[in-house]
Amino acid sequence: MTALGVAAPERLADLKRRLPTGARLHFSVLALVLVVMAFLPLVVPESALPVAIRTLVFAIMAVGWNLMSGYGGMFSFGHAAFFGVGAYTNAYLLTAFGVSPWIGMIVGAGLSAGVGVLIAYLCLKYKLAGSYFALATFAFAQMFLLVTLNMEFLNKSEGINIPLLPEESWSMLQFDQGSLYYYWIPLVLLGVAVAVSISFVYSRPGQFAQAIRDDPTAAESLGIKVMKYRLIPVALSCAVTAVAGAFYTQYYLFIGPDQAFGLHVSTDAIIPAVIGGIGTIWGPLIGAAVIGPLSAVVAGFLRDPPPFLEFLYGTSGLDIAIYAILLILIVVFLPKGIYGTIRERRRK
Amino acid sequence: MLTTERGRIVLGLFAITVLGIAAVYLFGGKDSNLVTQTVVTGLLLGGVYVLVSLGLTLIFGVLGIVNFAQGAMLAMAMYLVYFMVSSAGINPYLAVVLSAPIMFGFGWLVQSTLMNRLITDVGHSRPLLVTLGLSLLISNTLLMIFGGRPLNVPSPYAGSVQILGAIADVPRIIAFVGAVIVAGGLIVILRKSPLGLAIRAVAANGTGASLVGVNVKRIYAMTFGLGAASVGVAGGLLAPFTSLVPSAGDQFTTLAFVIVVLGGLGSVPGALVGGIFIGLLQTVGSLFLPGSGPLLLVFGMFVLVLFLRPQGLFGANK
Amino acid sequence: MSLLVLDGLSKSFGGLVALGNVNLEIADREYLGIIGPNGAGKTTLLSVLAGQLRPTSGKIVFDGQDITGWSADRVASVGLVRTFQLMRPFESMTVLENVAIASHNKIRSIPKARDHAADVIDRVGLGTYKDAMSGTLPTAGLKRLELARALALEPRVLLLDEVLAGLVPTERAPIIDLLREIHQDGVTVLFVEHIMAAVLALSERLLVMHEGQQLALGVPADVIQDVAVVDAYLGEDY
Amino acid sequence: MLLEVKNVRAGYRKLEILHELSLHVGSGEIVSLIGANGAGKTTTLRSLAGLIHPSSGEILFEGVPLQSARPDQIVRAGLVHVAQDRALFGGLQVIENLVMGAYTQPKSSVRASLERVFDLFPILQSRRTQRAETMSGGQQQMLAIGRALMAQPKCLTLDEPSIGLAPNLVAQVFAAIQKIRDDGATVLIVEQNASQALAISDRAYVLESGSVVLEGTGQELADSAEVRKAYLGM
Amino acid sequence: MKKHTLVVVAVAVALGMSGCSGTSNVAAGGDSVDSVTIGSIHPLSGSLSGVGGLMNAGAKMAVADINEAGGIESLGGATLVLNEGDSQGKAEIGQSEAQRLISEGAVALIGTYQSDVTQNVASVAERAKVPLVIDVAVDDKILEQGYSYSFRIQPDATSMGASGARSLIAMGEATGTEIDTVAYIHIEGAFGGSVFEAFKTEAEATGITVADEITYSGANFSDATTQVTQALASDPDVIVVTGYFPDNLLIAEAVNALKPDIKAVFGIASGAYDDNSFPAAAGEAASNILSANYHYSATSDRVADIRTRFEAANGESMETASMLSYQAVEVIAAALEESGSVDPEVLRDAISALSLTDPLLEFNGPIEFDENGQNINATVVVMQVQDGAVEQVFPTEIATKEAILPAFSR
Repeated sequence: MTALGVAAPERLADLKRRLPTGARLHFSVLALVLVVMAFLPLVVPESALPVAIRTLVFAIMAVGWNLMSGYGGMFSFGHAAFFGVGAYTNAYLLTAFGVSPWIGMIVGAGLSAGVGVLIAYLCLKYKLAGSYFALATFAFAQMFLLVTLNMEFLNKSEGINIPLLPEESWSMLQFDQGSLYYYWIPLVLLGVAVAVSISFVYSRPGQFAQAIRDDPTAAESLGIKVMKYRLIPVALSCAVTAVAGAFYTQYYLFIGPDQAFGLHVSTDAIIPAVIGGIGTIWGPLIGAAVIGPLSAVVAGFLRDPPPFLEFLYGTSGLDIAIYAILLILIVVFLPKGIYGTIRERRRK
Repeated sequence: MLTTERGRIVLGLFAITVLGIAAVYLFGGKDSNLVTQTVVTGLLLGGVYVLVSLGLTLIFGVLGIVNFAQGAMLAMAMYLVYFMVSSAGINPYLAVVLSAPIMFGFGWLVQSTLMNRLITDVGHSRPLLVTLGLSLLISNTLLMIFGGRPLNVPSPYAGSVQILGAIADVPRIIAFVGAVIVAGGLIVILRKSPLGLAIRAVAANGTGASLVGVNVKRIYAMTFGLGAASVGVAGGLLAPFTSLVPSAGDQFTTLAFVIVVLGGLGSVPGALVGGIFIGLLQTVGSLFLPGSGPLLLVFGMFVLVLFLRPQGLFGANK
Repeated sequence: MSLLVLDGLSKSFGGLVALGNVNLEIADREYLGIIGPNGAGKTTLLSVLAGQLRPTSGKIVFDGQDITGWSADRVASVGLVRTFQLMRPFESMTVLENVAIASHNKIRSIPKARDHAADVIDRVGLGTYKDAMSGTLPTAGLKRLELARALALEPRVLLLDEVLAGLVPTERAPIIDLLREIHQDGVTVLFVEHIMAAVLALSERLLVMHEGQQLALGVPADVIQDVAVVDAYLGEDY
Repeated sequence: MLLEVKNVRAGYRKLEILHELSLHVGSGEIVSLIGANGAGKTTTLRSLAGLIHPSSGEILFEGVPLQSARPDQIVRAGLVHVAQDRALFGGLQVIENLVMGAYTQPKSSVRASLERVFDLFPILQSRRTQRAETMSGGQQQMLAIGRALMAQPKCLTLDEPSIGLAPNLVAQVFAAIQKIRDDGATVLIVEQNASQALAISDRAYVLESGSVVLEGTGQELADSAEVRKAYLGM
Repeated sequence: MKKHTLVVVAVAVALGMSGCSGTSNVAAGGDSVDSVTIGSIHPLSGSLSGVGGLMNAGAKMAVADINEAGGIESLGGATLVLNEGDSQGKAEIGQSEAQRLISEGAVALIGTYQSDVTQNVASVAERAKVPLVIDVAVDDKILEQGYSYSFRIQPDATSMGASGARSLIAMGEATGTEIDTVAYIHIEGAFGGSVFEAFKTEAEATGITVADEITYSGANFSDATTQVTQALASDPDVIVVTGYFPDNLLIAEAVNALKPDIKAVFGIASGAYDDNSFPAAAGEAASNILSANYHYSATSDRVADIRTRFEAANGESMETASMLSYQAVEVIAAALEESGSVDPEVLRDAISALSLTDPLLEFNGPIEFDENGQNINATVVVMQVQDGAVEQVFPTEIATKEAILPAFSR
């Protein structure tokens, strides 16, 4: 064996104390954010709640997407596939067998991870990278959409309705309209998703995955099994995204092919992450917090414009056009996303 | 050697297509007039796809931009033609000639003000998101100006003719011919003109091009402009047989990507062959598969091509 | 006995022969220098040995085991580890994390891997840069990082690709000392290098390559006098 | 002085490779830069070509500062670079590569320039419709030089023109370089093949670790023990 | 002018029932409030923004008309306020808009055009106990959930398919046109599928053969020649079509190009064939095409007045969908008037008990809802494009022109 020295015990203890600072800091921030966010519904108007919930769903998806595309370096343009698998698994198990959505969520996550690993394995095996990888994942999402349209047991284009229950039920994840549980549950799910991200990023497989993202050749030369550690973040990513899909179904009580597998689902996962900062823990959250309410805020502003902008009232499409302009500007002028750019500035 | 490989591919694809159609005639259990009509329809639909894909293959092939605004730009061109026809009463095919330079200017502007800022980026997520934003912006601006009610551009040459016992719509034939002309025009521009040579040089080796004195970003802007101008022609030729709504182009965006990857990035002949092939595949497929079945066939083939020949039929071997 | 045996190793890309029939036996704890002009096939040789490239023909036997065609990660984990001429740090990571990646190969626990990595970093003299982002290191630092990552795998054979290139002489000396130490600790080294002073100082045997072929092999001082070598290097008229 | 490099610092991102490098090239000279791998030879030429921008220092070409100019502007100024990887347009024909070389030149001059290049490298004429990527290394090098000549350079910079070439081709290339100078251009050449380079050079610089350590006429350096040492360590 | 009569059919507008709801902030009967908010949700942007905009304008006009006529008398002349929501054509946006509108005080909702969006909005309405009056959304399933707060004015897919079949048969008999075989082209999915199934059941019961069923994907449809040719291969007497505007247009154009020997093209629940922009858009291809669909009453003076004013105000022709939105507001206004309450639950009961005569559409009778919330008198009429205009041709009592059948003489 080599003559590399073995660490002295006291140094080891010292390092142990120092080591998880990054992770520990992130966990503390997460706890703080969750606590603050938990009280948010008490200060915002009730009408903002649906927007807040949709934003939380975006955030979970973006955190999921970020695991694969940010930390894993594989740009997925078809995360709708994994969202949809989660959504449909939950809907189908519930309506066909009366399975609790909580179990449906877990089964969906598992299934989605499996599907994701298979797709990513094929793409990597055939050495697709960059735009080609993105287009291949996109094509798979489209194929899922088309297959669902032709699946009798998934109700084809009609989609699946989650039956309304006579009363609230924790086990069936159904509450009254406007119940704050519909806010707190995705908040907790988001918390779990971020916690998974943090743990993964600082774990051995997570470190390997990031090394591979930075330089696969160098990583391989250091003994890392490249395929294996590429597929781990893919699996996690798909599972997290599927959870968002399952919750979506429960909250909206409906899932159809377009809601599950449409192109906009994939972009809903990507845009917050890119806006916030790819490959960072907090980027997807910040991006979702900006993008989620943006279109609602712009629309609200135009519904009740200040006098000098009165002429804009009722112009349909204007709210989305403004949203589009903001999106373009953020992407063009904040190359690393909001959080990524701030972090970079701070480092300098 | 590559030329012969390309030749083999064209020949192979042609043989597969002919054999496939022959098989449908012989064993498809369909009326032969129906099959003939389907093939003619498929060819004409292929012409439409070619038109939509030509601009994209330039933009994707040379600039590497996954342009998700392709459909929206198509709609923009259609409305441009609509506007000229309805306000000035000019012949729509004359309007096409006018819309092309306007779209060129638009494309040039997009590339030089937005995209050129992103070109140094290693990732491709940002150009993609910008085009996504652009697509939203264009279609909602169209909505604000023209409203969402379907509009139409009357073709001065409405009617149909018989081809081999099949009926073909005249505006669609014009579009098909237009597709071949635009493809031919692009090939001539790329092969014979100094600009085309510079575009190909930039695509082949950007550093090399800058070392012979090419302002690469300017060529990028010209390329996006040229791509947009092709879209301009496409929109104009499609307008007479399309109901104009702001989202009219959206259904073509994904198919255009399939065609461009199938044909090979940046390959105009590839887009030509790929577009016609997909048009045939879809229409002949619809004889046997209901609803979205043919589309599933198309995407299935797309994934196979990505896996087995990612450089596309006409792409150079890397 | 020979630790590493290269038996008729060849590699061609398309029609181009990058490596033509290399036969070599490397003893345990040997220090083998490899020189040759650009394009001689030195880096290709290392890549083939490290499993990054599959040889067109021939065999690689390491410690009695045929490892021909093994994947790079497998080769690395049995102890045949390379460095890269153009440094390839994991840029989003700190120096410590970079090295810990390698330590993790044998050590699952994160704190233990980091301890191990920290020791290696100290050993290569990068201690003060431990928490710096690897992308911000100067060339000399990157070279040491490259070395540290390889060492953290506790290799039996180190395949070094121009670790000294791009360094000023004052930066070279400590690294040469380090390399000598590593060798003395029992690591077999294949040393591709242009800096002749270092090659001569460290190598026990010297292999000269030219156009994918073995041009000369032997004691450094003898090899260097070989006219063919001088021609290959400096051109015929020198 | 045609070209002056004054105290240039340059490199890649945070890696500084050139430390206060200074050199000059007079009109009509062949000047070579020699030195070990990593000494900064290529970085010097890339800075001159505008592919990287110095963080400090000045590059004056005919007295005009070029350190922050774009590559295409530098070509228009008359300083043309042949990169080590040749940066050819692989999928394009030989003739197309050459015509692109004259991108900055008036159309009327293309025919004459082509004749001059074909005169220098007759092989290019017989291969005019061949795709550049399918040619041998030596032919590619000739094409790269030929393409650069199409831009009518006042000063040509060549990065390792002999790399990967068989000895007889090396000789051809160096003969061509001499001919180019005789036709009136100035040449700055980076070479590892020191003896060949020094043999045709009027002057040469030895680079080590990003600065000039030796300067002299080609003959002086060819005879220098220090150069020998820098390369072979003896 | 608001001069329609209200007839209370069911008297079980339970004061007691509203008493059950402890949260009710309003006592039944003669509340005095200044204004009552109705929430409207339509696709104002996205691919359906055209029709969505018209519907929104229709609802706005209804509110303005009612206010001008003195508001809700039983609420002390309270005015109506329309709070507009944009679903963007997306189900989840529709849902959050519904929640927003309710939280901003809407006592009832109208909308939404698309079945999937309506589905989501209906579940919000049900849970928030706020009535939803569906103006347009065809899917049977929406009202099959056992929801008690959703009401639909237009006929559902199944009844449209069935009455479409009956109308076709009756028209054939009336004109002496032999119709034995039909081929059916419809859009893939629930809408096309359920209309087709209902048609087929009804048609085959009377001995008509449905020789071929051809489906296409709405997501990617830019040439209908193959589908039409395929339909013609079974040598049908009539081609029946169900789908959206652009697809219908393509099919009409393909038929026109092929000039086949068929007796008619007959749309059922077609997005284009009874739209007033269709004759201009399709030109020659539109000529004599038949369409069985719910339709604004072309024989009513009140409707004619509304349409004239609408066109003057909006510069666009008021289509049936827009008229349905107008009608939906009227339904809510009538229920407000009847109940004299702004309590949504009371309002729901009032809607459920409503019988609104003089509907704006050609229906079989007053607007009355069954236990599922479906308007029992909703039905289709048959229209035909004649001389560049959409005319009502069947049943004969509401016909503005006589039907031309066979429609083509080839």
